[in-house]
Amino acid sequence: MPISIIDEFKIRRLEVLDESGEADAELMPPFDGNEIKKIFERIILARTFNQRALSLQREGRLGTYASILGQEASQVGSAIAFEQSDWIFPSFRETGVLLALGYPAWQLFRYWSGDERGMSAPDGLNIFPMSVPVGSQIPHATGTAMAMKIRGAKSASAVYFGDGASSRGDFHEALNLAGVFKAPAVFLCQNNQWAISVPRHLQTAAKTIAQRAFGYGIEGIQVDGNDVFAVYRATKDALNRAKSGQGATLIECFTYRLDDHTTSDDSSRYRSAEEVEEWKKKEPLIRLRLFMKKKGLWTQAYEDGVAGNALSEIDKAISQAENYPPPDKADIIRFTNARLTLRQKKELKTLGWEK
Amino acid sequence: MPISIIDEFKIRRLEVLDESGEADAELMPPFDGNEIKKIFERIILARTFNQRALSLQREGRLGTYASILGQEASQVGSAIAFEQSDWIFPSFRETGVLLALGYPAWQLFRYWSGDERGMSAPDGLNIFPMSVPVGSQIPHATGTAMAMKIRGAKSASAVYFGDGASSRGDFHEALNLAGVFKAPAVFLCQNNQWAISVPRHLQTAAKTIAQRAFGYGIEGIQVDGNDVFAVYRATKDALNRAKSGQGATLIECFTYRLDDHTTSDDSSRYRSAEEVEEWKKKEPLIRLRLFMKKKGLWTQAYEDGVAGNALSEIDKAISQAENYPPPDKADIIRFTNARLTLRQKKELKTLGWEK
Amino acid sequence: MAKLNIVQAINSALKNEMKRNSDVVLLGEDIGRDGGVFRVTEGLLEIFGPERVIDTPLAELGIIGSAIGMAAYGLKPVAEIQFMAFSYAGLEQIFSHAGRIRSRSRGRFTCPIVVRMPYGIGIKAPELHSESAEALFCHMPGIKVVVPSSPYNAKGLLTSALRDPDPVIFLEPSRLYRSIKTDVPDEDYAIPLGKAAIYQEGKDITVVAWGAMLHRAAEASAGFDAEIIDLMTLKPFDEEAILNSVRKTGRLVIAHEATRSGGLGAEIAALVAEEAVMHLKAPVIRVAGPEAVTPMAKLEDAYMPQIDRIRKAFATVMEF
Amino acid sequence: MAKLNIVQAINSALKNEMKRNSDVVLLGEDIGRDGGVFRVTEGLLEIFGPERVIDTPLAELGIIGSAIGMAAYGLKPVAEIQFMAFSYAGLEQIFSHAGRIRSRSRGRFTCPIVVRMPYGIGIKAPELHSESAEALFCHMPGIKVVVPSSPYNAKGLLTSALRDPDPVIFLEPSRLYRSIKTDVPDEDYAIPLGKAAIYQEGKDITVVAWGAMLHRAAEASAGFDAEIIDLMTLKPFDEEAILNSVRKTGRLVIAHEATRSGGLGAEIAALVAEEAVMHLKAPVIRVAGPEAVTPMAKLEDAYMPQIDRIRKAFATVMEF
Ligand SMILES: Cc1ncc(C[n+]2csc(CCOP(=O)(O)OP(=O)(O)O)c2C)c(N)n1
Ligand SMILES: Cc1ncc(C[n+]2csc(CCOP(=O)(O)OP(=O)(O)O)c2C)c(N)n1
Ligand SMILES: [Mg+2]
Ligand SMILES: [Mg+2]
Repeated sequence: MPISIIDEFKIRRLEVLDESGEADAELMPPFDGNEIKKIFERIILARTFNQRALSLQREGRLGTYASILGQEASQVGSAIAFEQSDWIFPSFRETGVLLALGYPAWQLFRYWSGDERGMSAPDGLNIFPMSVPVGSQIPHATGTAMAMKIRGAKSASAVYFGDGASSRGDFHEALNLAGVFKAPAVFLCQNNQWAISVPRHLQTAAKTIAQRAFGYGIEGIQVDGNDVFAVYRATKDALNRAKSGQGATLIECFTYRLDDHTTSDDSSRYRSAEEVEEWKKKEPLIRLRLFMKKKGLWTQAYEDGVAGNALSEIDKAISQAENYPPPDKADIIRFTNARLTLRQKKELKTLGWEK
Repeated sequence: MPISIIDEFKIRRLEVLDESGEADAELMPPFDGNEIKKIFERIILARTFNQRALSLQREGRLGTYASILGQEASQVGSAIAFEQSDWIFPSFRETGVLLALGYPAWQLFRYWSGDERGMSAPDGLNIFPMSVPVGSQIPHATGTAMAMKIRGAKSASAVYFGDGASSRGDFHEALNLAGVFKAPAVFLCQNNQWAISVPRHLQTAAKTIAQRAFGYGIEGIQVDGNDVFAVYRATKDALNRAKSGQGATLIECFTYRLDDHTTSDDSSRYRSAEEVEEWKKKEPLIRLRLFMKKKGLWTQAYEDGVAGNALSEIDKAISQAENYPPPDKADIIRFTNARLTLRQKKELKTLGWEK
Repeated sequence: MAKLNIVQAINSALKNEMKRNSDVVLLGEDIGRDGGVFRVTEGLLEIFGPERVIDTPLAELGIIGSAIGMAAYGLKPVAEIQFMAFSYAGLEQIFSHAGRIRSRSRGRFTCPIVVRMPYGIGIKAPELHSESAEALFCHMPGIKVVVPSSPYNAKGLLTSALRDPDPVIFLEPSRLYRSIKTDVPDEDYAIPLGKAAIYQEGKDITVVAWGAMLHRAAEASAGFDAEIIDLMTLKPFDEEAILNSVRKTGRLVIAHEATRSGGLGAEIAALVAEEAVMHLKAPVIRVAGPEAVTPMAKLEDAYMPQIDRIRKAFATVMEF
Repeated sequence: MAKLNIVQAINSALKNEMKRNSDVVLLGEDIGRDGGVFRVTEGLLEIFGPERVIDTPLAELGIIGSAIGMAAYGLKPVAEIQFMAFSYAGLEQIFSHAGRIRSRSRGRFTCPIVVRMPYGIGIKAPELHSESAEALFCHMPGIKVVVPSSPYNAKGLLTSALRDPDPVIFLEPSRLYRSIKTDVPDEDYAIPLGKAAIYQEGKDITVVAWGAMLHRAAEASAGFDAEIIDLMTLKPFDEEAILNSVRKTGRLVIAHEATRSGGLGAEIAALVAEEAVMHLKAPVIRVAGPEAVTPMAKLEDAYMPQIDRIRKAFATVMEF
């Protein structure tokens, strides 16, 4: 047969919780009421951090900040699937992931105020500093996953990145390497439809990002990124595959960036208010509330209590961050390498930074 | 439906001429007897160049050389599909392409003897110098194709690269850009199963390279790369698509590198003689001869004549190359920029290279 | 003649040249509808359309690599990289292709691209938004490197870059983007590449600086009779201007933001050590960033050489 | 003790350290079954298996990037890049991640990788197989750069690199790979990074060189009383060794293959212009590659500084 079909691929999309708050019984992860409440509380915490960060930035108390509004389900839903020994490689828009994993909020405020010390994850939390060069962190996750495999660890590494990042060569090389080495890696693309002003359809002519997985011989799936249960399920499945030696997975969380790209951006220059309004109706908290209400897990009073707790936790973190002594200038030099060079010792002296 | 299929892809493979020399009547390009003979003659010419280059290298008269043995159908079959206004971006293993396009053989010998002047394509031939950093030429083809589109030219650009190159980030960024801009580009992957010692299945876990096309929203097809008619047909189709505004195509020519990677390589270190023997049976000339014989286009005497002409053409080219004056040292500096800097003028003087 | 800042001056140079030369096309992330993250290309999409002001996917290697292909075909592509650090992904394209293609093809193919990018410390943006790695580009052959220090020279230098037959890396000091306004003619004008400007004449100390540091050096010079050279083109730089000045003053201070070791200051100091060392009345001093990566916002001001450090260097060479 | 060439000495260092430290893993193109294009890793796959000697796809960015991820997790990855020019695709990983991760995480994460690659002119390989771009790595903070000049120091320096807590770029002069044999102990030994060696003592001229140029400089010194410093570690380099020697000789010649402008010679000359200029009896001279890309095989010897050029420099500083 001169034109033959040598292979076929189907791009799957996973949805569990629909916009009316109805969950698919078969696919619904086996969460009990308390676990679901904890998910809700983590989303509220992330959103509270986000709101406070945005206002602090406006007040000049933080530097440029990247809002996660609308992406909380993609972030919290995936984060809660990890185990302590897994490694996480975040981009700069992963506040929800980091908080859900227990990264101290005050440290995150320090980071966003332009202080390296905020990037030093507490011991026991294997969270790499957020990567600023878009996509460049993806190969690190492949490497860590390869190392886990070499060491025989039953762990996985996961990396977060955006739709924009998926256009970078780093994405390609990292996913291909992960495929070849059957590395226990999970590639979590947060497709929030925009890379600053570039909409998804101008980022790539492919219909989905998930379908790229086939080009690397790894698993790929798109999930409704505003559906916290679907994101959890896909991530958990991917982690299980990874840890049982079945290799890597690319998960495309189909979500939306409701705010400006960062506090330096003005998204009204390039997208319509209508588009944003449409997506606001789909934001993750609405459907989770509906679901919880049906299950008797949600009342307004409950949410008010959660929000109040979150606000006081975040405000405590802010004052902790703001009351911390400013960084030592000598640290600029001191952490370059394990040991100071003679030149650096001289510099510390000349600059008057020596203690 | 919570797990839905949002898209499906089929990977096609094109074959026209089978190993017994039988061509598919429907898919066979409309070549007349003379055209078919010309194809045969170009393959012989390429193979003759190749053999002579290998022996010159052994004699110390050429530098490291990369043999094309076995890949002649992929090279000649694609090359003859181009028009004069198309642009070609070759890798270092494209002797057959270049010769088929009329690149002077003596210039190629100059190149392989380590002389930049061999890379200066004659006017009217839009052939970029062969790229040595594997895969790094792929974005150039995208750019030229974008420029053609901007200028409204009815031309296309084509780039040749190997299976190894398809693992590089350059490949990814270039194909994705071409997809977004519907650039008139043809990406010709010469999958010869090996990247030095790395076999295809360790280069990527994907079953084909062609299937990557779907990840960029462009067309993709695998062809039997030892089938000169299939390669021609796929290339012509891709060029037609490109020139009629339908965008880019990735063609995977499934072929085999019968010789060592280069004259510096010893492939017996990493692959079996049996594997090579198996592929030798499939080399492109065997089936073309059978086909031509059936059509009354081939006799041994004819081939002897062709081979004799090729040999004398190539030998003439060799002596032309070898009798050419050696390069001028001043050229090292002279071509750095359009104009010499003061420093460079001084250097020419100090080095005694000034005329 | 209008008072413009550097952002506007660059915009004006691009606009004029795009009108004059239909081969000029711009490409980069967010340069179209958004007008660029610094608004340098604001309004150009509306005038020249999406075929000449091209919003690209997020792919620096691809942007620079495709610009090379465009240039080979005959266009004059101007790529914007959002911040200098993000050009690192494209360095292979710049070093192994853009800077070499003329030489390796013995003039058959050329690469008249311009790669524009903001650089340097000073706007308290996130990590890796404050790099001063100009020395990387200055080392590798075949590439010109230009840094303006004022709206006026930004326009004139960019116009020259846009008419240059070879690749030009055009580094825009982000700290200065909106902080200085000067008179800038509406019409186009070219300031030749490879020539430095004497920003301030003086007898005692030769000071070489560029971009944002030029202004710090000038401020620091109060009370010193310093000749301040605005290098403007970093590669190939104006050796004669420096040597003539040093032969006159006998003292050389170089000020740059980049880490000292292997910064462009080294090349300038080395030039003088080779060609005017016997004129020196004092050791050369480089006032430069320390042996460390550029820190985040809270410490970036501490990293950048301060006026008092420059003054101390002036005092040291005077007292020697 | 066996007589080994540099290829064998490096192989021996890798083998010993892999035995000593099970965290050491090698990765790169063709390093396993093929033993590397220069056979540096020959036999190691057989001893240590495919989990520790990893043949990778053709992806330099991915090789270096994944080595960073391995190192963060606790391994000691040693990446081989086939030729220096192909590391350019990984420069972002080196500059923005490997060299910064300790600093930006304030010590929480580190990057003890070694990236090995052949470099330099001399084996008449194809284009871009003869780069000498060591200055790029020397400029960017957080990275060490090492160049051996003999089998003995190749093994000792690599052993140190393999025990270093930070990223080390290990540049192997391809010209020397098989051209020198010296006694090399079987057991492991470490030559400390950051220290130069006095290759030859002398009173009149300080000569600084490394890698293949060291041997040219030594040959050129016949008839001169030259003190030849083998720099070995290019970043951070041994400032004291150079300054002490220059203070004694009053003359400095630096020889390197790389293009002169912005090469490491500039930093060395600048150091002396800053800290020992008043000891100079003659101008500093850099004998270096011209302002041009490294040519292909037919001209590469012409590009590389010849012995007579070095001798002329010696004569010039002596006659000054
Ligand atoms: C390599 C690189 N190029 C450009 C930038 C500037 N930049 C920061 S975020 C961004 C868009 C990223 O888009 P995406 O990957 O979709 O992530 P999102 O911001 O949507 O979360 C750009 C262009 C950068 N940080 N790194
Ligand atoms: C970026 C880069 N890495 C490594 C090399 C060394 N090298 C030359 S050819 C080659 C293998 C290329 O394989 P493939 O792309 O399949 O092309 P083929 O040689 O089979 O034609 C390698 C690793 C190179 N030239 N460029
Ligand atoms: Mg996005
Ligand atoms: Mg191949």
